[in-house]
Amino acid sequence: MDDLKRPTLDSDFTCDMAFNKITKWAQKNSLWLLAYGTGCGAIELSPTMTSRYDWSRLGIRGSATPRQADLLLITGYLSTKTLKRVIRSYEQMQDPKYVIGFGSCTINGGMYYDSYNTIKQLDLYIPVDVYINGCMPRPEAVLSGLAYLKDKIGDKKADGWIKYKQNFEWYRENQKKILKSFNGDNMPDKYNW
Amino acid sequence: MGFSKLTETKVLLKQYFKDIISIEEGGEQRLIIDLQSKDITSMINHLKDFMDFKHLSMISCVDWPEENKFEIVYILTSYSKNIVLMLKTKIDRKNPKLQSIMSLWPQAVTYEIELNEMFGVFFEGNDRMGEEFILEDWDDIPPMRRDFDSLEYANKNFKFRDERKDKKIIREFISEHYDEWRKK
Amino acid sequence: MSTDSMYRLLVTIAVILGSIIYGFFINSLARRITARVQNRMGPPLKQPFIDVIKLYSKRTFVTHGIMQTLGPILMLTGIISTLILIPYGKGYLTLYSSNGDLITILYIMTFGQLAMALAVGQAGNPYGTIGVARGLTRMFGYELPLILALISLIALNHSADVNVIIANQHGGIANWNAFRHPFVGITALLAMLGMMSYQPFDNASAPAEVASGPITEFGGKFMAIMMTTNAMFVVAKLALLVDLFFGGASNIFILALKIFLLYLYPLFVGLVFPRFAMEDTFLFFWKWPTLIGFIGLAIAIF
Amino acid sequence: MKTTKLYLGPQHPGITGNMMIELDVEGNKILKSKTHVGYLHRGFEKLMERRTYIQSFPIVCRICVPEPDVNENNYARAVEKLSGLEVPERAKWIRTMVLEMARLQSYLLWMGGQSGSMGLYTMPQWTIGDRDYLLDRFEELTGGRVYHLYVWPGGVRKDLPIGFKTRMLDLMDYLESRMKDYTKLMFENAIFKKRAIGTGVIPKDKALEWGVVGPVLRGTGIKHDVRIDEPYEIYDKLEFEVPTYEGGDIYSRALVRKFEFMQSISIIRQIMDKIPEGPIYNRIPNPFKWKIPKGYTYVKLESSRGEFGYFMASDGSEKLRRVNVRGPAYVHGISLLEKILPGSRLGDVSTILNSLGVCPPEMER
Repeated sequence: MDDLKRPTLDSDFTCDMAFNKITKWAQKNSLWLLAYGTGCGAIELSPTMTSRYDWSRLGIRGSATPRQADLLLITGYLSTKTLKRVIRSYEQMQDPKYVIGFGSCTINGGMYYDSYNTIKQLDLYIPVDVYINGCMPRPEAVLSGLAYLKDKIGDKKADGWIKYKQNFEWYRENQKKILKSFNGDNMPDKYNW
Repeated sequence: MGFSKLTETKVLLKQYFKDIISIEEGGEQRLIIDLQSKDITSMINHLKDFMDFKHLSMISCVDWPEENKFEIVYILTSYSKNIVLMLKTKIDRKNPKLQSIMSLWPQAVTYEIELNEMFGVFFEGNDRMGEEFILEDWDDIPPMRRDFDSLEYANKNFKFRDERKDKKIIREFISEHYDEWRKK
Repeated sequence: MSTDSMYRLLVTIAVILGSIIYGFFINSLARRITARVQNRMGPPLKQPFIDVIKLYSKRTFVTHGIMQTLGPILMLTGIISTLILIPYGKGYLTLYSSNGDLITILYIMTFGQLAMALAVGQAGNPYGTIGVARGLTRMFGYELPLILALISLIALNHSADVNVIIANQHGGIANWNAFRHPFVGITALLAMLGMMSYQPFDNASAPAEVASGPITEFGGKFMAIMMTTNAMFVVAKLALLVDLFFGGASNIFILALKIFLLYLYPLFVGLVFPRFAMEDTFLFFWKWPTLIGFIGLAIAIF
Repeated sequence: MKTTKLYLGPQHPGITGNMMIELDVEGNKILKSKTHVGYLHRGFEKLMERRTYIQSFPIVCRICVPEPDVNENNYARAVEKLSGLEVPERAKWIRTMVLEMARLQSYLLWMGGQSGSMGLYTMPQWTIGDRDYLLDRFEELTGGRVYHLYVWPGGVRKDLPIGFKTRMLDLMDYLESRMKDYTKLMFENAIFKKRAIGTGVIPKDKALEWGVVGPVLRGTGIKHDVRIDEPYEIYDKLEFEVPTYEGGDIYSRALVRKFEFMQSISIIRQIMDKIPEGPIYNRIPNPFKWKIPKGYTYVKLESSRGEFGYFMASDGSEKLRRVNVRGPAYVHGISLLEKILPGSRLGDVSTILNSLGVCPPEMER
């Protein structure tokens, strides 16, 4: 992780100074989440989005396609087969975009540490802004993680998407180590959004 | 009630198939039958058509590397008799081949593809052998075999986060003291 | 430019801006009401505005071709031209409604949908194409009863000018077209369910079936334009219906209230019904609403 | 007309969980469908071979996410059968209660999913909100909301907390009263009926041969339930009915589930009424050195989606030799879906998927 470039903020992040405050406020309070339940954590999302916990209070909403989504929630372990689709979905999302690693499995493999088919460390493959630990995290933990992400966006620290662009070769190299036929079916080598 | 049907089925099967290696009861409503691999298709055919074992619960495989064998297990259920049969047969591990039963049950296809992918067992007559079913781009030996070490593969391929400094392995410690703690 | 046309232009701009804000406002009220029915809090009232600002502030601008870029803008053009042909009250608030009668408005209303179809065709997403096909099918479905109702109105009033139709409804609730000619009113109200794209007629953007339908491939700024357009379109459609069937409005506040009350009706229907299958949508509109429409037309003519 | 290839999933809101359906579509009609799985494969069966019997206990419940207790119970009973461990009477009653609670919460989730797939979004908000009250009871009983790790080989982990009975009975009353609302909103809804009747039909004469189980089988008019065919735990001491409805379509499945929902409530009431006092677990030997005699077993139970079976082979060591899980979705989601989707409409894919109770994690494990 040490060889990663820190994102250079001034170039891309703060170009529109005049509208900066208002756009940051809007980006923070309107998070559309890609409806992609990658692992078992998706089961705790349904209570979080429905009447008891109701994340729409925080301006969070599901969106059906990656083009409209701001937030990718990796709900739990990722098998290598899903990782390929997740990278594809992530690259189709439009900037600025954020990733939340949900559950212990995304942090260090969790209880699948010895599984041959799940990745152990999510931030080697896509940049992660916030991790929520637990197996599985309760809806309160999910909401608190989302609130933390909102604070991070407000403080301009949620810069995973810039990091991904600036360290693109590093991420691609890691991804190719796991996904053996990377260029085979439909995976573009370049970042073509 | 179930017991008498169980005995009856046992006797019937013994009469019909002389080549059965062994047949025993495995608890209530369970029969465990050992067969030779050549008999398996005719046996299942007979069970399905004439003895009302209409429901295929699963096809499974157990690996016995010590004996150099794969043991394929067919689990059939008869709803009218309330009996679950476990038909077992051992096949050579070097050249694991068996007749497919996809003509009897369409859902057997997926079980067979999975065994083909996970153990490398080849089912003759199933035209979808060798298809990628669960795994993608797999380049090692079939993963469910006993000689495939999952942790080793994970260590080789995936990168773990650095361990915590205060990490202790307490499993052996608990194991040693387990009995004296439980006495309290 | 004379001061008269100058004022008219200023009022027009105000109405366009107002319709965007009011469209978003009733959207957010609808979200709150939905949430209350569903036992929850719901988003804050400013949520649609935040959403749109966020979408405009998106960095990436993925486009699959010139038509995809042009499509949303053509849509916006279509909606604005619809908007300015509808009267919103008296005096300057009639905007340019005298320039076009009911037929023109109906024509121009479909323009947005067709522009959308072109844009989606360029984007090339299969779900988008299916969504547009579904949207157009639904449109063909509800257009027939709607046109029947409108022809009945024209026949009754001997005029296709919206201002005349409003003037003829003067004098109390009993004189409103929806109540004076109940068959025509029922037809129009049933057709309106189809216009509003709530359940049971939200096939075009049914998430479980076709992802987000026509807008599948549109994110960021495209989607922001589309959301703005939608907000205006809702106001335009409802204002037209209020004008035609619910007595118009003497001032803008009464109009706003009537629009909101009318908006509640498809919303509440949508809350308790699942969506129709695509074929059933079509059959629904061409069955009872059309039949009632013909009865209304017969009564109107003879 | 031109044939289009559509890929539903893995990222698609209409798909339950993480799987993919490849469709050949002509207009609105589906010509061919193929299910792709493997997106959730973790190699559970391999992982359990690497762990001792008690160590594999925490990962067992993660095999099927909406209904973890089924897996715990099956695994515990398989181990008990192989080792000959006895279970105290009270533990059996508590286990049955947990299974029925799991069935209730699974049906609430299903009601939400089924109506959500048709666009009736009020229903999921209500049912999943009410499901949370059941999860509260689970939390009180076991300490976990979703994964409970409650049923152990030899019994259950903890006794019922004080006052649990009253709270549980209150909740049952509440759910029963809510069912009236659900019936009005969903089961008697005209458009729901219009979409559900005659869609996704499974012919009665093919059902057994295609390996259909559970509510889906009972929706075709064939009466089979593991709880009656082969009573496990204490189902032989309880009074309940198993409903069947003719038709084999989505609506008859829905009615079966609705009836079973009410039956589950009555079962829980009976359990609360009759539950005996006594110990709740039998001690097992040191779990790190616990060797289980050589043998084979197949245990099954009736989950909310049908027969859920575990095949287990032991070789006499501390670790199991092989375990294989048979989830109902394995057959429903792959081969059955490929049979009944062709000919139906594109808009009904998600609805059919939900009505079959397809749950990807147990297909690929």
